[in-house]
Amino acid sequence: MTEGLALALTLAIPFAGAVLIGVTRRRPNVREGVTLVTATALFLTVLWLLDGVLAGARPAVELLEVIPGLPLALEIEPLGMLFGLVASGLWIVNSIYSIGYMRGNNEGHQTRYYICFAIAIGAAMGIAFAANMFTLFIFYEALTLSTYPLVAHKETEEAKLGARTYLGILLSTSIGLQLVAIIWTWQIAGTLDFTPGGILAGKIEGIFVPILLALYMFGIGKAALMPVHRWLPAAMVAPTPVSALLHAVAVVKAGVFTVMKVAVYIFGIDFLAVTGASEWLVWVAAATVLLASFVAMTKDNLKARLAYSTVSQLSYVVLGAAVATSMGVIGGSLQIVMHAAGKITLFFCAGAIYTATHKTEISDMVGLGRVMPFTFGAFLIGALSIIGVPPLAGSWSKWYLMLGAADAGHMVIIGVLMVSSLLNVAYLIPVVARGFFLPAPAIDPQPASAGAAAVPANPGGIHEAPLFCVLAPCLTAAGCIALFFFADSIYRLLAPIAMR
Amino acid sequence: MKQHLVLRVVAKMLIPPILLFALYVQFHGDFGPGGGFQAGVIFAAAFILYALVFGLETARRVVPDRLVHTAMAVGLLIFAGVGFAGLLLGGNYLNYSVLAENQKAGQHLGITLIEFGVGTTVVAVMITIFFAFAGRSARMSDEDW
Amino acid sequence: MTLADIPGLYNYWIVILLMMTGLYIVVSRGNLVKKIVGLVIFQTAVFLLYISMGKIIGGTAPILTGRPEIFSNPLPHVLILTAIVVGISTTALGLALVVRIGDAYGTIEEDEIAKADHEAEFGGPETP
Amino acid sequence: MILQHLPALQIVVPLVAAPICLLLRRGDLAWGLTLIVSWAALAIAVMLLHAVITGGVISYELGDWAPPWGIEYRIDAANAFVLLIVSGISAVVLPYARASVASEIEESKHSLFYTAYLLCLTGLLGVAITGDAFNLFVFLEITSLATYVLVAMGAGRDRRALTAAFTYLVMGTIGATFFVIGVGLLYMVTGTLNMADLALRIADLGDNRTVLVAFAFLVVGLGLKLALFPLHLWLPNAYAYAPSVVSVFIAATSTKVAVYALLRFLFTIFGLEFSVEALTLTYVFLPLAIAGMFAASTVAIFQVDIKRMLAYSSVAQLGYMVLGVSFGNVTGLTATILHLFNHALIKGGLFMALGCVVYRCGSASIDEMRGLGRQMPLTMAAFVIGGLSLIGIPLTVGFISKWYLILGALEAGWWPVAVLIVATSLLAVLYIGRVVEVAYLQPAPEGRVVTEAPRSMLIPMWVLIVANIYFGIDASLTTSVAGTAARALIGGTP
Amino acid sequence: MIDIVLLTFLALTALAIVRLRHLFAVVMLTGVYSLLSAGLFVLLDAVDVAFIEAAVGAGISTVLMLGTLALTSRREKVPGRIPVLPLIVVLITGAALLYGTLDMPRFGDAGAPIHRHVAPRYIHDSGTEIGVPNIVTSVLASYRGFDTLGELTVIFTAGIGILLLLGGTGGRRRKDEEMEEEG
Repeated sequence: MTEGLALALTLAIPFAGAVLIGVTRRRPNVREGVTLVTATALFLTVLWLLDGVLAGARPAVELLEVIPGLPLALEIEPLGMLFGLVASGLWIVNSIYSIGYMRGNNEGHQTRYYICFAIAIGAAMGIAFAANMFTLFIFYEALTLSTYPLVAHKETEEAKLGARTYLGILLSTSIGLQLVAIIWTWQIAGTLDFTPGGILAGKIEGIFVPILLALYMFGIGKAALMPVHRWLPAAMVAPTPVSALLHAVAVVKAGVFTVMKVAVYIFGIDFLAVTGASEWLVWVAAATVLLASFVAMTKDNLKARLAYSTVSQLSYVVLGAAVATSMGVIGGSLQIVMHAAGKITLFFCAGAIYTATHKTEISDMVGLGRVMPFTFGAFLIGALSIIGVPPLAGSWSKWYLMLGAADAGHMVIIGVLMVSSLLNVAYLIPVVARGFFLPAPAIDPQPASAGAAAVPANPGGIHEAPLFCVLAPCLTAAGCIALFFFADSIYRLLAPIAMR
Repeated sequence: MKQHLVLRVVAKMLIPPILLFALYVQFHGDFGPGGGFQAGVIFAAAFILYALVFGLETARRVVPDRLVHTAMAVGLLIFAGVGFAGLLLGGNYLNYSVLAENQKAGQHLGITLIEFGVGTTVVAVMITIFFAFAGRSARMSDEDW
Repeated sequence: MTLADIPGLYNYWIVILLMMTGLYIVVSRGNLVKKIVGLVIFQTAVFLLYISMGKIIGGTAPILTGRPEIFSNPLPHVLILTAIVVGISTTALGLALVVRIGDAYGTIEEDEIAKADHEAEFGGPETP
Repeated sequence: MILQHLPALQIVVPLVAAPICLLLRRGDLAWGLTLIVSWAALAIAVMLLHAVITGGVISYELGDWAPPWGIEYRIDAANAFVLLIVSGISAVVLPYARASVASEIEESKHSLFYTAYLLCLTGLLGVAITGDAFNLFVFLEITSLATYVLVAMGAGRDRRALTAAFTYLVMGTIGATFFVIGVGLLYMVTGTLNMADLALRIADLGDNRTVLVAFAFLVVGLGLKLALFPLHLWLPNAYAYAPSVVSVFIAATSTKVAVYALLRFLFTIFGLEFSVEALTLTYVFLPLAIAGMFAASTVAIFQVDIKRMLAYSSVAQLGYMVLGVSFGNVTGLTATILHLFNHALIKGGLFMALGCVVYRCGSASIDEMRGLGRQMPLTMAAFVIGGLSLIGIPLTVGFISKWYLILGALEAGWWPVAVLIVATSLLAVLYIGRVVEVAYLQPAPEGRVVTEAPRSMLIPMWVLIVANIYFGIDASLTTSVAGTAARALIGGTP
Repeated sequence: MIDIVLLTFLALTALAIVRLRHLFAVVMLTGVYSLLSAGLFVLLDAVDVAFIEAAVGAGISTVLMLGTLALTSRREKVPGRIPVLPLIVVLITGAALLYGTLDMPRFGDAGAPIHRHVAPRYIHDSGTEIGVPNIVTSVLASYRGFDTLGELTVIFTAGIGILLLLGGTGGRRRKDEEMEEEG
């Protein structure tokens, strides 16, 4: 197998999987087997490519040329490799979880769900390995469209409204701003290839640099920079595995990944640093970090709180790009991985709680920790990782981000990061604390709730969600710990892109 | 109107001269004002007069719909066909000069033929239109007029 | 332009007046037959414009008689012959449509038709 | 010999087929003949385009009378491309037509219907191919008359088809008369009707008030025919109430041909140097195009009848085409010509999908679309893809058009316009999204059980949909032809 | 001078048509209008055109309009108020045209461009090239024969259209019989 072929396979596998899922729609067991096999095959393929990339290879393949000079092409570089690994790896876990969740809750339209999921992952792969901004944009849109049915999955009025907001904001920002930025770039640079050092240096100057950057940054709606973050909480109506995928892996990470790509390969961090064009972005990102954290504290709905937490955490990555230093870029890129592991754990837990008890509000979860110790244990690990407590994964990204900010002379940003950590503590830890340390109310306050009826029947014992639903968060929580120790190899992978 | 004897007689006397005049206009177009279109209209007028005097149904029997529709198509085909003839004989489409041994004769032949085509289609279309409108009005007059 | 130009343009000006009268009837009148009449007047005025421009003062109709003569320009005549035929075709079709509309709606007044359509779409009495 | 006479055959073959079609009397035979003729026309158009691209401009003198005394056909990349669009759409529409026409038009009228269809096709091709200003008028009227009748044939389903046809007739005739006035004024000051000859003589005239007024009348006249906002009032009802096949065909071709005629007059005859034109482009076309894009898209969102919704969307899309013209640069013009083709594919596909819905459900109102995603999966999938293309999602033709349009705006230095272009495509998201949501996320009305449309309709529809994707993925062919056409127009080589 | 008189009559007829509400009179006046134009065409040396205008404008279209009136209604409804917008549109259009006349060649001027380009060939050479005395026929049928083919196609289209719209008498009769069978 050549590397080019393997690269093309990373796209082909998920799409072929989608087709197979459609074919086997009448037999759920086979269908879900196909999902798992596809996910595993994809991950292995990506993994197979890793060695070469670590050794400095840059496998590339051109699929076709849409307009002369504008090819649809793939090429692997370290950042994309990282994102590809995260997305494909977590898909396996997420698939396991999905099976438990979807069956546990008797959701409808499961075939559609798995098909869209596979397509979304395929699109994410395309984003990860895109060789130019045009290719990236295409898969970016494919990701938006393929996740729309997932958000609208429940087909209730609320779901439709949320899906409309989701699609509306993501499409309007990408077509309305990002596309303009891309075409503008093409017009002035004559190319859209991701080139180390950027393609814009010397071709654009003055006030236009920050304007173009702004078109990109707000155009990449998936990065959820305020004020284009509204879609993320709106998407919470989706089934939890979708939220986990959207909020931890595919969609939001695709967003910040694109931010990184634009900063590093389109503008070039040197060019950004020299022109100071990203100065404003530092402050917008910092503001987003803090504001979103504050909003998160006000939310009682667990998924909504996590959503705002995500908005806040994503801006870490933007911050890393905006400070325009090597360490900043590394920190931001690390954050993509670290946050993915942490946040998907938290969402898995939220879904597990819902599957077992049908509770969605934090204030209702008092005492649940004793009933669901594994779930809440995993939640604690995830939360600590997000906060940045060693020896958990999240600590590294914060560390490098601080280094990066220091390099750029933004001492205030270090302060912002610290305050943010405190806020994380303030909105995440109470969930766990209430679950473990407060006693469960003696009488269930919501006897009408059908799903909750099972809990009081066995108040003292352990009542976890279905096995698959518990297994997944435990796996990812373990990942949070493991990643702390593997951070060094990730650093080595990323080092080339940060070299000047 | 059908019962009006004087009208019928006058009409009977008028129609042949009108038809003759139409033919004259048709073939005199080369020399003075006139041509297929005018001739077609006049010819149709004669027929319409006939229909008005002797009734629509009688007129229809004289000139069945099928014939009218065929004439409508055939006239256009004659015109277009002359064009093709020019093309087959080595000229461009609608070149009449190649139709005969010298240019003038060819042009003359071509013009005569196409004028005939024009006349045929125009007569047919005019009669069609008249039948269509008159057919409706006849229906109306039977029932609600 | 001077006063001396007025005779040279007077014809055109009247023709323009005719055109505009026709156009006015088309756009301002709600009766469908009247609209068609307006179109006829409008188009006929345009024919006059063409024929006027082909005229040479002192010229004659462009029919070769063997004597040397000044002929008026034959090309506008040809164009207008064609245009007249196009015009009558449009008129005939328009009138046929009017007849059909009269059958379907029982009226050929624009506002009454609009009312009937509106009622048909948003409830109200359905007209056959 | 045949090769040499291709330009004449392009028009005369469908023209002759029309009376033959009438003579055949039987509907199925008429359909068969129309089908064969359409395919022949497509073959001729392909050969012509190839000949033009490899060998340059083709001139064909009808009756062997040299221009400007006789009528000349003059084919360059621009009109060869338009010929291809028209005949191509016709070739795809006809296999589709059979079932659809059988269900919407009474049996005894089929042969007449196909005769009118052939005449419409002849007229469209004639407008595109001719190099003579007055000849263009004649063919424009053949098309128009045939279209009025074809639209009125929708009266069997909804009597509003009649009023729609009548309004179209009145506005179309005003447009045609304006056009004739414009041509007359040009003739008056130049003495010629041949387009190439006109171009030379107008350039020599310099500042002339008569030419100026002629320009205005031509623009308004063609504007009426191409439904330039706010002269579009005839279009929505005409598209909405026409029989499905007619909607597909005219939506995909007739306004396109009018746009082409406008381009021909603007760029070939008057030429970019024509001082007023630059101002017209900036101060008339640009605002009208943008207003049309926004107004029509907004109105589209509130339509109950989906065919009408697409009709309003067509008005908006015509705005894009005019916008491309208004940039006055090669890229903008390329975008316009490209969009002529691309939009024909998009709207052809979408209207075909609605035709399938009408075929099964009898109506294309938004209520009728409920649950169709499940009951007519192939039709609705086609609608979704066509809709995405309309929005301008990458890898569809709509995206390619938008790409060039925005590039043209940036090249002209109007980047706020670029933002407006994308903003309007978001309105398309709203009105397409609405249908998709209803079709997929709502249950079918109680008791309505419909199945997929017949294969003879599905296959042509999917041919267009696949073309939407194919030319969106590999646009090198269309863009290079459109680019050549744009340069031919702007470069002043008529 | 007679042409100016005729033109003035034409204008008066047109204005009367605007004002009249009785459609029968309107149609008759339209016929008169056509006849007057035909007369004017003769004065302007366009005898062929006059011939057709008389036959078509005064003849056929009048008959058709009368037929339509017989099938629909004879009176025009009184409009509610004076339509302002149409008036403005028409005034602007008219003003534009008037402006356009300023650079026009003067009426009857033999030196105008249209008499110097293209047309001279028809006048001088059609005798030898075509050999038909009526130059209009030469141009119509030969030089611009293709226009005439188009024109015939237009008429054919109208015929087809009428058959489709007014149901072709044959089809109609069949339909009636069917209805009778059913009933």
